[in-house]
Amino acid sequence: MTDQWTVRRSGRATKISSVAMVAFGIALFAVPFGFRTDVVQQLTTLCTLLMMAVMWNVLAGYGGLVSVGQQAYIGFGAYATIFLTQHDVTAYLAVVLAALASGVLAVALAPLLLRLRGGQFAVGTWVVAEALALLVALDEDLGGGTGVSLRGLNTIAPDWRRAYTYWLTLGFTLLLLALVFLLLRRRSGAAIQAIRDDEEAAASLGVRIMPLKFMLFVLAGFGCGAAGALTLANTLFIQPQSIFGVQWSAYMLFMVLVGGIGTYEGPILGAILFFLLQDWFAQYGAWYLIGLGAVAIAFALFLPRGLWSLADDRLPFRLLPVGYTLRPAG
Amino acid sequence: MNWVNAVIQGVLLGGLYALFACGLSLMFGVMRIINLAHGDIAVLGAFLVWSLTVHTGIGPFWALVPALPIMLILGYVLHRTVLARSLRGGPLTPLLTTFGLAIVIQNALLQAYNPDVRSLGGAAGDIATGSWRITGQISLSYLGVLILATAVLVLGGLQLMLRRTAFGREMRATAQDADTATLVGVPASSVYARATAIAVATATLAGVFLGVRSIFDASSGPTQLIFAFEAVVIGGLGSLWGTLWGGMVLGVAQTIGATIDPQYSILAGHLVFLIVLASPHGRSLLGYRREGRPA
Amino acid sequence: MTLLRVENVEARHGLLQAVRGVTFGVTEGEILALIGANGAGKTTLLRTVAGAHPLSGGLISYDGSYLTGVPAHRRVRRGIAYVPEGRRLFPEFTVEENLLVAGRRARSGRWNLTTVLEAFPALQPLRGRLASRLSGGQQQATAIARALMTNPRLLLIDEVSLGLSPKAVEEVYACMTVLRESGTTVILVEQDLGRALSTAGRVICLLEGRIALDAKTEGLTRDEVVTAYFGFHQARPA
Amino acid sequence: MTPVLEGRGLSMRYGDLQVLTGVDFAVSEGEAVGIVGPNGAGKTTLLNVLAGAVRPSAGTVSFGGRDVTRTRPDQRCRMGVGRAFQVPRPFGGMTVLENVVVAASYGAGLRGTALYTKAVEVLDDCGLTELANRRAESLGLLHRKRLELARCLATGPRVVLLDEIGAGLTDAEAAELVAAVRQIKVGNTAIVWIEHIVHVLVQVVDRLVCMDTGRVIADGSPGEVLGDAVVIDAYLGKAAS
Amino acid sequence: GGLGSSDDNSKNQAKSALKIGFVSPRTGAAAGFGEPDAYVLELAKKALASGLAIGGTQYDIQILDRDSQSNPQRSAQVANDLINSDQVDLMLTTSTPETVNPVSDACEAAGVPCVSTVVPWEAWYFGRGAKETDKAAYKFTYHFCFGVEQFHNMYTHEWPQVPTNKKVGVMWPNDSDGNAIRAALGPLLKQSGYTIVDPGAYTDGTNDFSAQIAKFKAENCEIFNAFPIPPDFATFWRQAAQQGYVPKIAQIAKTGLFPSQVEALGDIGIGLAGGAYWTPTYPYKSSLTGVDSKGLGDGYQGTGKQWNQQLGPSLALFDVAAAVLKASGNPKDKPGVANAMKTLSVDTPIGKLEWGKGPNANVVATPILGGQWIKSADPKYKVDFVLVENSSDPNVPTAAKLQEYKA
Ligand SMILES: Nc1ncnc2c1ncn2[C@@H]1O[C@H](COP(=O)(O)OP(=O)(O)OP(=O)(O)O)[C@@H](O)[C@H]1O
Ligand SMILES: Nc1ncnc2c1ncn2[C@@H]1O[C@H](COP(=O)(O)OP(=O)(O)OP(=O)(O)O)[C@@H](O)[C@H]1O
Ligand SMILES: [Mg+2]
Ligand SMILES: [Mg+2]
Repeated sequence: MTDQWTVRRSGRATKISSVAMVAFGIALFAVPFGFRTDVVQQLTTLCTLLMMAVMWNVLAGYGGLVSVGQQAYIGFGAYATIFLTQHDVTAYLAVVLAALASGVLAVALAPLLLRLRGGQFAVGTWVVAEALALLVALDEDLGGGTGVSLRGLNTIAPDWRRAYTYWLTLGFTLLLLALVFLLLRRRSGAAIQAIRDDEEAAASLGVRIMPLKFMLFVLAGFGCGAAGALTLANTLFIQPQSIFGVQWSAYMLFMVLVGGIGTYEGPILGAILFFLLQDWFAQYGAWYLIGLGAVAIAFALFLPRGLWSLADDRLPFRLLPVGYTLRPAG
Repeated sequence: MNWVNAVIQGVLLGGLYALFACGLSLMFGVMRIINLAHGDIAVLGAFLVWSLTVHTGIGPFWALVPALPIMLILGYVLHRTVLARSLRGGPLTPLLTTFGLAIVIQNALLQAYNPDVRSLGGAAGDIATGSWRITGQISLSYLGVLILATAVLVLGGLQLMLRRTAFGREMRATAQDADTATLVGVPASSVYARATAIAVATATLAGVFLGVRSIFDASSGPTQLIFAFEAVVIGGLGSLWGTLWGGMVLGVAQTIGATIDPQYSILAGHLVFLIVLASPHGRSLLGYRREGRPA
Repeated sequence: MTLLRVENVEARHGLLQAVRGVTFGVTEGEILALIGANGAGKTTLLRTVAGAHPLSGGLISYDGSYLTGVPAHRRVRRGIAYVPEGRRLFPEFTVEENLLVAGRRARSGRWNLTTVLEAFPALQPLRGRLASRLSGGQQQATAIARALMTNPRLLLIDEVSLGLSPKAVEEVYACMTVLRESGTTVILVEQDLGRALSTAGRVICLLEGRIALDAKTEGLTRDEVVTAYFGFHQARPA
Repeated sequence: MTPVLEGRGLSMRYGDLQVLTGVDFAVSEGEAVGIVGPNGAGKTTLLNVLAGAVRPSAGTVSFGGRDVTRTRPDQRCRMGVGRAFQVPRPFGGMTVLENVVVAASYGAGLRGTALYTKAVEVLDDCGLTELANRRAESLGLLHRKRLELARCLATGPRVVLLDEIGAGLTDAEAAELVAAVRQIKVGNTAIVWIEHIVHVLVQVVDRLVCMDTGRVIADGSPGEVLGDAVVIDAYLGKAAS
Repeated sequence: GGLGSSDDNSKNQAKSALKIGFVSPRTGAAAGFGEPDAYVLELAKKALASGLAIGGTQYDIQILDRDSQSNPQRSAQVANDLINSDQVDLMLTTSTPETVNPVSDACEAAGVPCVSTVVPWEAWYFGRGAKETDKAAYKFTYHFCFGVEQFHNMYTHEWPQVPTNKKVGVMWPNDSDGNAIRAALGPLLKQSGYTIVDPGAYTDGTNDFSAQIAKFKAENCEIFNAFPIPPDFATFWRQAAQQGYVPKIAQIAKTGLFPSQVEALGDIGIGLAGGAYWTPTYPYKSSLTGVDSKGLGDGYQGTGKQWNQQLGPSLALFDVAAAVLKASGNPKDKPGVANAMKTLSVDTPIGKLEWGKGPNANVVATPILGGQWIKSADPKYKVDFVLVENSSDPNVPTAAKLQEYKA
């Protein structure tokens, strides 16, 4: 009986689709050679949004940790970049180091925040972000409440600067996507979802809860830190109130829920949709924002599982081999 | 003397936070909806009252008499049309709905009222600027006392309603398990809708006091939101009395922080919040009722 | 008099059809046992009657009128009470609050806090305890008691004796007899065939969403039931 | 025979409610022990203490001779204590198979082919093969109970703690279950099984323990215990007499 | 397109079309500043409808108007989009560092000329990283606005109009304006013989100011000076009234710029003293549109709203734009346009702006005059702003003397 069945992780279609996605990701590196700078710049913006969405999804969608405070890492990553460049680190190296530093910040905050649950966690993370913003604003060297510009990129020719920033952003995005994929593909993937569904039951099956949550939390800190540092590299000016602003969390929430929470592909779709909405309609000022709000409400009401559910329910196979299925052997 | 004054002003400020947090506490603590639109609803209420005062010439507190029922109905309808449906989508869907609602309200107000700042303080007359002078250094403002008293009344009343009345029990039952509530005869969606109506009405109250105390424009909604959330969490989810205390703890922390150095005011509030969360005692004291799943 | 009539009822979970064209009636004062294998559709059927699950076909009439479109809480007020599978108590309520919340909009009748606690003496000392802290059997007893608080004319109980100790099972079935005497109609899902057959006047067996057997318990042999259960004849296991 | 899992002088109190009072309990390798007792007697609590879900107010728990009183439940699981909850707690968002995979990969530490073989085997043992690719939240109660058992077995336990996994089963289904549990025993795994359906229980267990109000009131061969007047009075009621 | 070939783009474009980007806050916290922009844009568009003749070529002018949402990241993004997608030839931006600084940074980095205003020039110049010693820190970005000097000048001429004990209680927040003012204005005022009572920087959004009020009362500060955001000032001022702090001069900046902000305060708003960078009484004309200040104010009031100070600088931006494009000779040559800025001289409603003479190569420091809010004589409006001090620009007439503030 038992040898009639086997566990499969990927079918042929899944393999083809994942290879295609990897190829596409790598092909994106060539964009600056073939397209105008505005495309490069926009893709950079899109990638930073995408990183944020993917990271928020890792936390909330897979880990059940609904954070309203990921802007803490975005801001920290950006300010760490400023701090490092002020200490004569080259800007792009500073971006990488700042992302790592954000990961370290997450390590430091984890003991406090990971003990909280549900609403407490959400508000707790938010307050941490606000407190960080206030602390940064107290530091005159970092520009205080005034904000500060990233100097040091101006020496590079504008087109090349954009290309470098783009490559770095794309590199980080692919890295994060790969990390999340590995996390889901390896046994931790199932365990993470188990924890989200029922922590105590997961523990009773031998799953170590804390290390896994810790891993998610640190990964998300690292990813958001990178997104923040790259946002700075892309926009060159930051100010504590906005880079630590809660609107980032709102945007992440929007992208993830509209795309499809708890799925690998959903946040990517959500980020693209958000980016396009912004790109096409933002010039309409208040009307654009009203429209954005209406889109959010419409999704909540009519497509609560997000955009990806439309595709997911229709596709006969998975795009990515992260699940397990029982199939007849042979 | 400064310290005494700081504490007194902090308590009064806490009243405002508590009042602001009241509707949030009801929805967040009891119904488990994180309402990101709370601040904007408050501002919407303030605009409504402002319009009434301008067009009829009555004071803002009198304008509440027609405004509160309007907002109650609005809350009821809001739930029936939007929130009820999004509650079915899972725990996070209401978050998306209220986020959408927040920016819709904020920008619709911007379109309707343009970006000018408004205030209800002028129309409120003496209440906005008068005070009892206790000593040269200490004074109790009419407004602060009025806000605090309202907060105590509203939060206390709602707390009693929740804990002591059958409707309150139904509300808590619905919050725990809406499907099962209907199976024991509780009209869950209308219970929710009424709770939302109350939350929206208290938000209006808070918005009006905010408008009397300072000024507001379409974008003022979110600024006080975090303090309200902090008050709810410090006080323990699900307890409205707790929210009142939470508001005061926050208010006093801020004024004492400001007395040490003005730049520590808000920071001090945040730190006290984090300390309360971090201390094992604080967490178990305040959070166990709702969040801990008994083994 | 027929209290409940189920006509060609269909119910589905997504693509899966769990109840397929079920028709039967229940007369007032009757005790009906609903049996069937795992996944036969018993729970789904009860939930459909209670209004907790949407009907995808057919009609349900109760006390002379159709229930189509009547929400669950109205059905409760009209006398249909449901004890859900898995108890579904309000975890943050005490036992007493669990009972009271059900009693609030109840029809009037013999059941109130006092009489219910008399019928379930085991609950008396637990009145002030949070439902989430109850043992499994205590929860089951509370769930049944809670349904009684609504003074039902038609009581639907899913998995009656699940988790109850033998003594408690006695008590519950004793209570069932009291209910019948007071004219309450009961539909119960019970896996303990012996119990089901001895208490109920009639038994309906579901097989993959269809009725495989609908008979009076009098004179029904165990073999007949078992056949209906599996859709083929199977020797009673040792 | 040396006990695999042993609790000594276990007491448990919640506030001023004494739920367990000085309970001694042990189970040896390959032994099957049944626990019965009235509702609220403290059976599940005893299991919680043994599995590490709660820490006892007094007393010690040892596993394979090691003191594990302060060991977390996940550690105990990896050491070999498997546990099935009375009220099933499936991971609703995952498929049945994935539920089992979590247990086999973390609880038993299996990887690759060994993991898959184990999962397939356990699903088959528990009759869940057909449902393997269904989301667990769509299962009915009894299938959930089976999943509970399947997950527990997939952790490759040396002792299993089963809480009313047979409740609500029809006779035929119960017979299957009995066969399955006997199968566990063959592998020399110790079994602790709480069940109110005594006639099913006695088909498997070597020893029966009856608890009441937090104490063990009888302990011995099934025949002895079920014939004990105290047990009949406290637990079985007149049905047995 | 692609790397290293960006020059093609400008070549591909129709030679005769010029694009001007305009970024200002229309939504969000600073939306009040952006309010009159729609009107000003109309004026500018009308004036530019027939295009500009530059160096013998007739250019069509297209103005691309974008909302910054009062948010730096959004500002940078729209600026970058304007630069890269729309390929603007010149960027204009106004109102608050949140909008102006990131737009300027984006332009500087991309090599697009940019003109900005309504950010105190120190916050713009130093806030973006220039050192004290830099005299020409930026190549492509230029600015005109008042600075600390102008405040100092105005205050020291205006305050003596009312006799006081020369003790100034200050509320300078921890934000761009507050920090710039604390660093520069404080010492200057001290040199001029004023005692500064500074309780310390506070955070924007603070809800209780009793600590500061207590201090001002204790020190008997007869002059009060603040650079707060409007809601903070409203909170403070009501609390001050409640707690009985009534200075003789209440000198506010940053808030109280617009009539609505003063109106909202009710009675306690009457008598507040504020600064002005433009009023309809300025005796200057826009060189691009030919509209004079009075015409500008009246025209705007014709749309139903009371005039406000933003009108002047916003229109001035377009004057500068037209002038610099003409002066460059080749408006498509971005470094050339930026070069032309260095020596540009242009008439605007706020006066003649001359680069190259100011505090540094990038900045023209414009005057700020003192005024006071009084009850309006015009029944259409509640409050009115009259000039009481004009030492920075004596061409502008004053209408009254500073009155003591009365509760
Ligand atoms: N939420 C759900 N989603 C999808 N399928 C479901 C869901 N609930 C039940 N089902 C399926 O519907 C069918 C009928 O289930 P139902 O629970 O009604 O059976 P039952 O007779 O009560 O079974 P049990 O004895 O296990 O309680 C089963 O195949 C079950 O797996
Ligand atoms: N977390 C808790 N807090 C307070 N009391 C509790 C808690 N958990 C269990 N109890 C009480 O402890 C007693 C024993 O519960 P337990 O679940 O162990 O009983 P049981 O023997 O498993 O009963 P059943 O056969 O009904 O499942 C019960 O009276 C229960 O109410
Ligand atoms: Mg069932
Ligand atoms: Mg139990």
